[in-house]
Amino acid sequence: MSFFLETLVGGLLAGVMYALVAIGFVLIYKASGVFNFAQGSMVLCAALVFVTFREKGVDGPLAFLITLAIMVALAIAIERVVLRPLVNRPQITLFMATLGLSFVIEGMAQFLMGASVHELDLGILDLPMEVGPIQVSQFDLVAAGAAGALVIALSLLFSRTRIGISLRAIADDPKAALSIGIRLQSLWAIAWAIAGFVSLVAGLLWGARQGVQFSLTLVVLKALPVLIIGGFTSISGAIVGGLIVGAADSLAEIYVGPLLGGSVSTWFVYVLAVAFLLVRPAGLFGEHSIERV
Amino acid sequence: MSSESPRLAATALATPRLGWLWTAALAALAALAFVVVPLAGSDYWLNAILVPFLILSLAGLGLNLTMGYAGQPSLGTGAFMAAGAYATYNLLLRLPFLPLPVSLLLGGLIAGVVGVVVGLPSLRIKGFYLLATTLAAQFFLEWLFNQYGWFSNYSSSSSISAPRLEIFGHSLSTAAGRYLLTLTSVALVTAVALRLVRSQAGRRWMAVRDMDTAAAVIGIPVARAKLQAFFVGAFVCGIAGSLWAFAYLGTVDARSFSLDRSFQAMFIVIIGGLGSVLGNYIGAAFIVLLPILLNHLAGALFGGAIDPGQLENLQKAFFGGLIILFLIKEPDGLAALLARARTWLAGPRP
Amino acid sequence: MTQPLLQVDAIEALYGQAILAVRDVSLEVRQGAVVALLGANGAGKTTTLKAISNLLGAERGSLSRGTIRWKGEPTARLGPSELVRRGIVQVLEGRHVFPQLTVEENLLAGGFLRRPSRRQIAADLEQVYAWFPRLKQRRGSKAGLTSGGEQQMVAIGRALMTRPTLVLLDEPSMGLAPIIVQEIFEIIRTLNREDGVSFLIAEQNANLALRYADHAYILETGRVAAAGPAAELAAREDVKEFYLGAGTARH
Amino acid sequence: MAGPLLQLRDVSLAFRGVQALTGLSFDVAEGEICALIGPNGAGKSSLLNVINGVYRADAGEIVFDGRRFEAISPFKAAHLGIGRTFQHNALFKRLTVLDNVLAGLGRHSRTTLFENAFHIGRDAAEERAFRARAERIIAFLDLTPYAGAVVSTLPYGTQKRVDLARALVGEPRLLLLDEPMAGMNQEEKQEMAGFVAEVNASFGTTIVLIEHDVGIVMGLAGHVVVLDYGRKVADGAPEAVRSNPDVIAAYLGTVH
Amino acid sequence: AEPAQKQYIPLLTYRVGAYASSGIPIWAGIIDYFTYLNEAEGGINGVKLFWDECETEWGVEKGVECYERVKGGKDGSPVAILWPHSDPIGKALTEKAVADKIPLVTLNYGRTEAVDGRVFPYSFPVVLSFYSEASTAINYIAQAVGGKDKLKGLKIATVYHDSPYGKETQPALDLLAKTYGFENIQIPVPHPGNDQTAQWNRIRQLKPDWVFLRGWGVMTPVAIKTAAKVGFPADHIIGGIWSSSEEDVRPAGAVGKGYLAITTYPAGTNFPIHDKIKKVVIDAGKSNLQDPKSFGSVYYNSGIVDAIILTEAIRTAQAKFGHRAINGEEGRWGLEHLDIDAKRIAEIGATGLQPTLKLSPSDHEGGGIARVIQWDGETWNTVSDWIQADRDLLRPLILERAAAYAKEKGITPVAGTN
Ligand SMILES: Nc1ncnc2c1ncn2[C@@H]1O[C@H](COP(=O)(O)OP(=O)(O)OP(=O)(O)O)[C@@H](O)[C@H]1O
Ligand SMILES: Nc1ncnc2c1ncn2[C@@H]1O[C@H](COP(=O)(O)OP(=O)(O)OP(=O)(O)O)[C@@H](O)[C@H]1O
Ligand SMILES: CC(C)C[C@H](N)C(=O)O
Ligand SMILES: [Mg+2]
Ligand SMILES: [Mg+2]
Repeated sequence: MSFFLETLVGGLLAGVMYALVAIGFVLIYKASGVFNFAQGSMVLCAALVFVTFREKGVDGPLAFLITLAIMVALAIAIERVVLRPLVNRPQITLFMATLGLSFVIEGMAQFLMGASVHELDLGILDLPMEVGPIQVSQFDLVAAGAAGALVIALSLLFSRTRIGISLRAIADDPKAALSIGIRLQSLWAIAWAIAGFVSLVAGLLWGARQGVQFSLTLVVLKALPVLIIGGFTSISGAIVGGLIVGAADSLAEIYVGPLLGGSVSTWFVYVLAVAFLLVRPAGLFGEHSIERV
Repeated sequence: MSSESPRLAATALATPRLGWLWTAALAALAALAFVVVPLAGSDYWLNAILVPFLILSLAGLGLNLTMGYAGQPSLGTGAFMAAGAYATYNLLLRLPFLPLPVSLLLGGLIAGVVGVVVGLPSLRIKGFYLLATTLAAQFFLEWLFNQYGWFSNYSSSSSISAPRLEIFGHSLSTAAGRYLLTLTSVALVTAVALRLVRSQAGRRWMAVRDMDTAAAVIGIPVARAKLQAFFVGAFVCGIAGSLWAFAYLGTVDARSFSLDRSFQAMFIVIIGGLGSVLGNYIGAAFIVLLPILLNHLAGALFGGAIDPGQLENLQKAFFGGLIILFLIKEPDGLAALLARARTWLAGPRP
Repeated sequence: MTQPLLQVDAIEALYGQAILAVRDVSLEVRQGAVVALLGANGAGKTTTLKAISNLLGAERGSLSRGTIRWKGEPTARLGPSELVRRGIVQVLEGRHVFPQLTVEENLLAGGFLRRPSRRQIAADLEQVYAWFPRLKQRRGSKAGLTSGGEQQMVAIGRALMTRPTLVLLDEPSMGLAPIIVQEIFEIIRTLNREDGVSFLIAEQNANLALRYADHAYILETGRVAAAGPAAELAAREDVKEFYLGAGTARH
Repeated sequence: MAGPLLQLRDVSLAFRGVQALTGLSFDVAEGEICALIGPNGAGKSSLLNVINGVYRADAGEIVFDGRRFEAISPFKAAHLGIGRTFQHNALFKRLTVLDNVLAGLGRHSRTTLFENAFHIGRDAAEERAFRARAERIIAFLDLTPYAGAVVSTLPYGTQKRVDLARALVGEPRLLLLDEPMAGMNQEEKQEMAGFVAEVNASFGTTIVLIEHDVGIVMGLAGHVVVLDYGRKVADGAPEAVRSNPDVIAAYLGTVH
Repeated sequence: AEPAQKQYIPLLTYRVGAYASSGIPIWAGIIDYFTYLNEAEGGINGVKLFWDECETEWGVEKGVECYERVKGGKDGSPVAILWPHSDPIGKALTEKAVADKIPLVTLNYGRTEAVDGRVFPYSFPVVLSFYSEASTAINYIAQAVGGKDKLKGLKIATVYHDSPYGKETQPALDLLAKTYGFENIQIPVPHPGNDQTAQWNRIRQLKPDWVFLRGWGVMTPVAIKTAAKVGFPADHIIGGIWSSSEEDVRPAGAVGKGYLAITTYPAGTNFPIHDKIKKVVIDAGKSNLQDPKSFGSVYYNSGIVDAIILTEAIRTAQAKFGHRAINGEEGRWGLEHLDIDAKRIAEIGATGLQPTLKLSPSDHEGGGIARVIQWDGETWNTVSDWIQADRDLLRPLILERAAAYAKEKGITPVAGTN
């Protein structure tokens, strides 16, 4: 039993890590209706920049700020070069554009900062602490805390603030948004800047877990089902989805995998996600598309 | 608004004068592709460039039917290709008496059935969520074929290796042979596809794509249309997959049909043009040939000057940039170039 | 005499480099005027309005000739939102609400531009609700789900939330019950009389439009076919013939 | 006049909070033009949506051509011969006028995917027949010059006519028109009204019409039903309805 | 045309993509050794080497494209030997290579059954096939616990990359488990392996005595970290040959201390050959190395070993066919008669860096021996002498699978060249 519990908890904690990445997606999707596949590359980019400065001897907080600045600059550039010319285009086109974007970011990041792997030590212990029957590490708690904070902050942003409402308006109907003078450009830049910040946080935590290297970009593959289950447009959905995915993934790996004689976690959570969709076509908390005639 | 409005000229079907121009062009193209190329083309060109180019165009076509015409986005292309490849492989292996074309066809059909199953959620799920469900299929099938030895006849590397290709005794294992096999299949499928999208079925798909509520209201069987689209799309992808395995790589394991392949197809479709048959070829040219071209160019220009690794990174970034550029410049895909060329050929407008 | 608020001279507008939607349109709107823009389907009314508010770009359209001046200054280089900040707001043709936002959020979105205080914005909101009581009832529901007319009201209300100097209305009466239509035109009149807001109204219901407008332009296939004081135009036979539906001018 | 083709019995429909229709009952006789008027948000479109199954009524039943339904699917409705146009163009944006109209023949198609793919069997014949029918309708609505145009590039009013063509080509027995004349000037409205009348006269199609221009309605309809807040406030001959004080108060306003 | 006097050597590289970090030092080692030969010894018997690169990103399709691009040779100089440098590419090329008569040398990876050269005339999984890798790992454990008899009853878990590469050791381990009576647990990690919570929780539950870690790319460091997280001791994890580089442990940080791994090319710069390369190549600024730190790293040294084997094979072939550029067929002969004995290794200056290697038409693997190294948080230290795999035990298994392949493909095993 307690083993089941451990597996469950382990999974939930892993799920938090995925939620961190998923939040970035939701943010952009909510703000501009763009399904931003470059999220993964942004995570890599942020982490790379950070370690590069660390290795140059810059101390943590400063490196963090510099990286943040760079991510913001990147956000502004993306808005200018990619989003602005593509305003009012079909979602799928923007999706593809972000894929192209990921090539650019990955290419440039590695061009400038090299392809070698880096250790990233945040000075947070990742060793087991026995809490009752289960084990968590300080690191897990930090990750959970970070995710929680982000979720709360962003939910408030979108539901309460003017920026939030305007962003949702843009995502709904850019043309109408223009017609009443909403400043797409600056708002988009802001949204992407925030996304840059989120990817920085995710990048640091993931980087500390697995080292800063190219495969950071691959974390998106686990972030997707999180997104589907939670709903593309729901910040809090990201965290719930994350927990579900994390738990399901671990449990399946332990209890289903052996039955099928292999590792199932590449697909299991996706199939689970489809199951969720069949019940709730827009995820648990996502907005349903509106089609009135 | 009068009848000789520019817009009409733009969308009007090819004028007679253009008619024979096209047929002539097509005939020339066919002659070139079927006769000149196999004779003149080097192994490298046939094996490493033309064959994959053609096959991926086909995969693009498959996706385009489902996504561009019926509006059902899918990232399952890789999975459908895999289904086709493994199906054909096992047919050839377990029913050796079947001639290659038949096995190919059956392989396609099986892939089509898989497509229908994968498409079922589309009756309830829309847009990006649907995209996500097709991902499930992508990962599941990739895992399935990799996991269970039966599919690959328990080969040690759990990868399938093509039995020797021959049609009615003629071996196709030469570069030219494989090229011709591919070209023929592609040509046939394209012809059917062209026919299909102009038919009532194609119209049904496009209606569902543009507004499925309205489609239902005017009596179009929306569910059936969607599933048909998935079937046909997956069928075409399946054929592409078999060719990929047998005419191109000669041996594949499931990872040759990974998500990247699905994305590649998606690029081909978007860059080439949603809802355009010919667009897929241009798209594929862009996606398949351009990187190779870049690579040769870069090698020629900066070879030695810049560290090769760095050069690779630059190419990658540059390629990504080009993709974005084309998405911006050609909203309706490179196929629009064709349309423009056509109107241009049709002579200046009043 | 003072220079007009808005001057459009000899503009030509294209869609997608090829489709000529407006061939040659010149018009002007003076401070405090209500100007009607009449014309059959496809005459170019919407295109003209979009050209004025610089929204053509969003539809791959472009201004290929002519200039547009706002208070004497060419607007060519100003972004849509800049124009709104300077006082030109357009109510788009058809249904262009933010479907996922509630009716109230839709209206608020219009208000943010000027960075108003909470109290201010609340006041404006109440004003709009006073004009369209129906919206107050539906304030909490997603705009995308409301009825055609309700959406039209949302769109207009949202535009007024920007506190404009000139409102470009594209077929305000479309899909509205006669009683609402009258109300809207009354609202227009009040805004015009009391707050000195100017209006440029593309309208199919010529009778109504001419009744409320001081001045009017009639477009035909992208050209100004007739122009003049509303009353004069209303009196002209040919106009009666084609736009007022001779016999049926019952109102 | 023949017996009712369509009967509504205590049809009710509610959406979270909003009561769109409450206990609505009325008949539409075979071959008549029945106008549906009422303030915005009265429930007119919702009613059409219930009749052809886009919405599912919470209560009540619909009797069409003697068959009773609690609910019906749009697809089924279409196949029973209920045609429909939409208040906000729901055309197939990226298709040409001709293709839109051809799509309208969807429910008459008998060919299989296979026949379509290889242009064999009934395919050729059907294609020819459909084309002829479509072109007839297109000509009938003076759309011929636009036949090849992509609908999204047509002006609003013209799109409305295409919508009508798409509905007509299926030769429905009952035609539901949701504000077909919105956004047209008097002349165009007259023209459209002409079409509607002619359809009704020459094909004997029964028509339920939503329209806000009372002038048009009075000229066109033989039977007017007035809704307000989902309730029926009047039902009868045009003149009677027009002079009905409730209607004036709720809908027409004073100037008329 | 008379045969070229320069030897063309195409390099299929992966300098970008997920595995670039392990690739880059490999090419550096290879190219530096080539440069050294050209500079210091005028090539091989006066035949200078020249090479160019083709990027594969470790992926099959690009690999095949590159193969087709280079297989024809260059400037009239044929391809004597080709390195796929990727397990999947190697497998994809197996048959093409036979058709084109180009030997594929896969150092420490590739199809195990290709050890039987009579069925796979053009595939050479040299030094340490995956089976031998598994066997040496077990044998090291045996040493550690004090003898093969002590293996009985031990729990040994193999945590493997869930790919053909990862699965390939399973039959071998089954056999070894049967023979020595240890419990064989198999735990797959799906690609890419950047979250292994579930897998290591499983380890925690099963409490194996040893873990044999067959990772690739990011999987290894994550495994080491997660192991620490569930409290499994690093010094009871034995990394496979592709989990034995600095790139594999450094990201894991402090918790990697004590981690063991198998290698056939220990890290270090204290081999004579390194001095020579340093003098002739690095100090002359001709090195292909990007960051000097990797000089003498595991992958850099693997590059040197790769290069030594290739050049020695060409040398052997030249001895028979003359001092000129060698073609594929001759290259194969060279390989099948390759004999790098201790004396020769000493001449090269690679004593301790590389085991002796003797190939034959029926044995395309040769050595089958490896050493175990241990990470002390800073560098690798060699903690064992060369350990021999139980090749005779595994050989029948290999022949059996080779035969099966021959049957499916209708190949009649040929005695090979002599
Ligand atoms: N997005 C577009 N792309 C291409 N052509 C367009 C587009 N929008 C409008 N047009 C064309 O431009 C011309 C003018 O259209 P516009 O909408 O300005 O006329 P309108 O007077 O507003 O008509 P309506 O009264 O129906 O709204 C029409 O011929 C129309 O077909
Ligand atoms: N799908 C829906 N979800 C929620 N509310 C809806 C939905 N459809 C309609 N309503 C509400 O039901 C009421 C009736 O809507 P309906 O569209 O039928 O009005 P209408 O009579 O057509 O008005 P109009 O003349 O403006 O088109 C409106 O208040 C509308 O907000
Ligand atoms: C089997 C693989 C992990 C070996 C690796 N691709 C290499 O050759 O560099
Ligand atoms: Mg208009
Ligand atoms: Mg309505």
